[in-house]
Amino acid sequence: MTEEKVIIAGFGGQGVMLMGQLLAQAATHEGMHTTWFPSYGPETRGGTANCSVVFDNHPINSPVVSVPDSLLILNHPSLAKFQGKLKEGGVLVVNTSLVEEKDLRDDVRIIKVDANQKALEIGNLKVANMVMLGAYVKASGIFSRESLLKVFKERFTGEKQKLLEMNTRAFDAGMELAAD
Amino acid sequence: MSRVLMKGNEAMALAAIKGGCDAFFGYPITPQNEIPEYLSEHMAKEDRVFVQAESEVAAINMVYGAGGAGARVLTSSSSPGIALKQEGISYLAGSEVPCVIINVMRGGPGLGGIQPSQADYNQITRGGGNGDYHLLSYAPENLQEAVDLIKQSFDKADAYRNPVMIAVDGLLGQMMEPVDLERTPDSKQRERKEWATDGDAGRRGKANTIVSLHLDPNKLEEHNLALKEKYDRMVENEQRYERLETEDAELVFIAYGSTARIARSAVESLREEGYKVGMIRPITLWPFPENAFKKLPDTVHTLLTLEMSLGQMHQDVKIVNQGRYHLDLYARTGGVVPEPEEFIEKAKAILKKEDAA
Amino acid sequence: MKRIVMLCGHSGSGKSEIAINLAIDAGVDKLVDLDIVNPYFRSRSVHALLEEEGIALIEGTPEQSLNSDLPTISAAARTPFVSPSMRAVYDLGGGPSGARLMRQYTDVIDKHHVECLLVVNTMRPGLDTPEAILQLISRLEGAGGIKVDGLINNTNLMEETTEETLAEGERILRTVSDTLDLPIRYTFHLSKVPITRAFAGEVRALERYLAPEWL
Amino acid sequence: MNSDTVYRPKQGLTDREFHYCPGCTHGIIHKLVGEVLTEQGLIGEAIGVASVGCSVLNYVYFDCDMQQAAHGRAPAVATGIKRVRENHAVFTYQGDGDLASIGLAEAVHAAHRGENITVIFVNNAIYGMTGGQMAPTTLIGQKTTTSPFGREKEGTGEPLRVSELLATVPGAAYLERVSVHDPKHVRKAKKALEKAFDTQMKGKGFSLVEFISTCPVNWGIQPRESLDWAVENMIPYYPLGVFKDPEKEEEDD
Repeated sequence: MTEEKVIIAGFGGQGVMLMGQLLAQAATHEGMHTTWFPSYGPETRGGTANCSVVFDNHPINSPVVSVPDSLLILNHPSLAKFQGKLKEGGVLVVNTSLVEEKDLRDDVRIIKVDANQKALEIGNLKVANMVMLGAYVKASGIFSRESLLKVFKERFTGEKQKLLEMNTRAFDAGMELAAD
Repeated sequence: MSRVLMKGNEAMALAAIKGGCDAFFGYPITPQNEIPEYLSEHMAKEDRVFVQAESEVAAINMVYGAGGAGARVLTSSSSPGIALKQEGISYLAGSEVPCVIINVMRGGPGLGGIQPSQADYNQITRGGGNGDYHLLSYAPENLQEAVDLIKQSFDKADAYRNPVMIAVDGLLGQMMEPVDLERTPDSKQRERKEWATDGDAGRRGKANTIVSLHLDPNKLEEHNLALKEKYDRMVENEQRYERLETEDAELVFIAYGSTARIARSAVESLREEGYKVGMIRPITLWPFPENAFKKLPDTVHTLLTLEMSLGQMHQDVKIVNQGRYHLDLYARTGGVVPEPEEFIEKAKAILKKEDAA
Repeated sequence: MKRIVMLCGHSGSGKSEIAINLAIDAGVDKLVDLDIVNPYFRSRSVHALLEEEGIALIEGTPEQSLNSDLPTISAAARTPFVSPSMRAVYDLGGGPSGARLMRQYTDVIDKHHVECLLVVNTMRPGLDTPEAILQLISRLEGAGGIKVDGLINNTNLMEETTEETLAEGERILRTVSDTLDLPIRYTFHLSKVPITRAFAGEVRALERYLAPEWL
Repeated sequence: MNSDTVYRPKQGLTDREFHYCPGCTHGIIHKLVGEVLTEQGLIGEAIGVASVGCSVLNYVYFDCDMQQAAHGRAPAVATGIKRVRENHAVFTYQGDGDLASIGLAEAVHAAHRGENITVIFVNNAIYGMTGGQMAPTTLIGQKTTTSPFGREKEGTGEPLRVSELLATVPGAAYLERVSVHDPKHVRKAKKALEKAFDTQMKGKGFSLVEFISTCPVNWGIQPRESLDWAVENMIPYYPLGVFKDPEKEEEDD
């Protein structure tokens, strides 16, 4: 594969950083080179948060992403901030629960995911990020479902083990939405 | 364990444990907090020492105490915190107590900002404390290199009885990347340090003292000359660098750390477009790798320094260059991380001007 | 010259040079360096020379802390005061803080055998009037619990000194001398400066032992 | 101590002659520390930390491993040493300029962490080394080279009582203020040192012995008078006694 550069953005508390880390970890399992770089400003819960993730079969130079190949947008302010950077024909996964569709670009491949709604149906708003992640994994075709599930198992251990099932369901729901 | 995905600060902390670090003393400051956080848990699990000091000043003096008592010691901080530590660093160097210091650089001067920067170059390479002294200082470009260098740095510190500084910027500290922690051997347990004030005076029948005070100027000069002889040996033996695509280069980038990663991207893109561009990447900031500048091909006409500080390293390039090549500088500072496109544009402008001339 | 001469003065008055000159000329037993104020140009740096002259140097700071700014004084500094046959020159540190440690010895100073001389260079800033010098004497006496018994004219501008410089200093010192009824005991001049007229007290050519050539 | 013993050669100290001024009590305190470490069988494995002040050179006097610290940092250096050499007696030896001024943070925090070290704190109410400037411990009305009109409360505060201050710090286990102005008090001071090192070796936490000391040179008085001056002026403001005792605390619990 050639280099894949991703920016994931939303507000603090949506699990944006975790999404990036899960992808990077999955890439490591698949033997790829990968970097994850957070914006580590004073943002906390409620503020905006974003991270850059890069995957490649070759060593990666800059972990800083200026022109992403794919963009995962979890809220409207993030759309305004990052949409313009997405390369022409790139993949834009948007959380339509929190993003106004009329503002979307028309020269990119758009994957609309009603992530919050789907998460509520599954039982917890917090897994909206996993719905988004599933949609991206399906749309990009870079990772196998198995790699991600392996990462989930590594992440959700101990007290968090009870979260494994719900997160997996949300992830699968996202994959399904992107397949439509 | 093969490759694992780790955050820079955590990977460096774990590498220190594997390098045989007995004790850590530190004080929180962004963007290096994951180092003490990680160590507070893992040093305890390894039955080693972790202390959160009341200040950077106290932390470095704890390092001085524990290092003096013969332990392998680590501290970490970021630029303004490193500035505070200079008092103790000067004492460590002056009394030849080994230790490892990780500096995850951020923008300055003063409180500056918390974004990545390389503006500590002078503070690292010119000392920052009082007196004639140097720190062996490594500037890794990626996390694997950081892990490898940190493991080795404890041996280097002991071998030279000198503090070693690992200089990275906030970007390397905060980013995640897979690393192979077993690639370099873990440090083995060491022999007792004969010079240490480890409280074995009774058994030895002779007490050790660790001091940096020499009131007779002739004695102090003698001490300084002995230190210089040590620094000369470092210059002779410890220069490390990478030369990338310099064989037929017309323009050579000089860049280290994160900036070198970004410059590497620019070199690759420029090469694809047919531009003859290469790079010299200092891995040791001190000693500055003068050897990298020897025997450059005749095709070279310009050296372009790229750094996240306003020409601090460029001064060393000037010294090494001795008027041989055209010199140029492209610098960002204050926490702004340059993008490869900026380097590419600058390189093209230089090469175009050369063609026209 | 009495059995013990103590030299006090303002900083940079030339006390230490004069102390060495007086000690060597008179062949005293001890030169006591009590200058704990200024770590530069102290008589202890001519240790070897004094030894050749048969003068023992008593200094506060032990060898290991030479050039430190430790304000320590040796217990031996008391000895000359209480040894009836011992002759000594005491070199005090500059100003009131230099004189202060004489408080240590108020119980053993016998005025019959001890004289305290004030070294003055009126070319030093702030000491160019009789009033300023009178004030200095009062401060030194207050701090040290000592009484100044006489004056030494050491007025000079280093290399630029002329006979007139010295005469100017004497004019000022004469007023001080008259006011307090203190004799001018010595006038020191650099050997390079030829003396053609009369000056107060004993006139002596100063050998410079402490200052290096280039200063 | 046998009542016939009038003098005992120094123990736990090297043969180097002290450089201290007549009337200064550093020599007595050095001797006591050396004696206690020797009698408790600790001297061979003790590690001392010299500080900055008139006692800056004490690393040549104590006959054990010694490390010289930057001004005020001795408790931090001692922390580093103790953490990697847990079973050794570790002590600092600091004056009031060093401990009560520039190094107050290090002292308070070493106590605060309950650092298992012993601090020998010598309080003579003045900066000796640099030439008699005002210290945080200088008494009201006391003239120094930086309080030429006598220390005034207004603008410079009132003298800092270190033992009392540290008594408010939970981690401090044993605190006592002593004086060495006569043989009776010297014996008492020695007992305090014994207790302090005992506290450390039993792992009970931070111990500090504050010594009321003298500075005839910078106080501008005779050595003998200086002891009287300390008794008359310092002790009323700095009362002698135990401010914290681990055994008492245990009883109270």
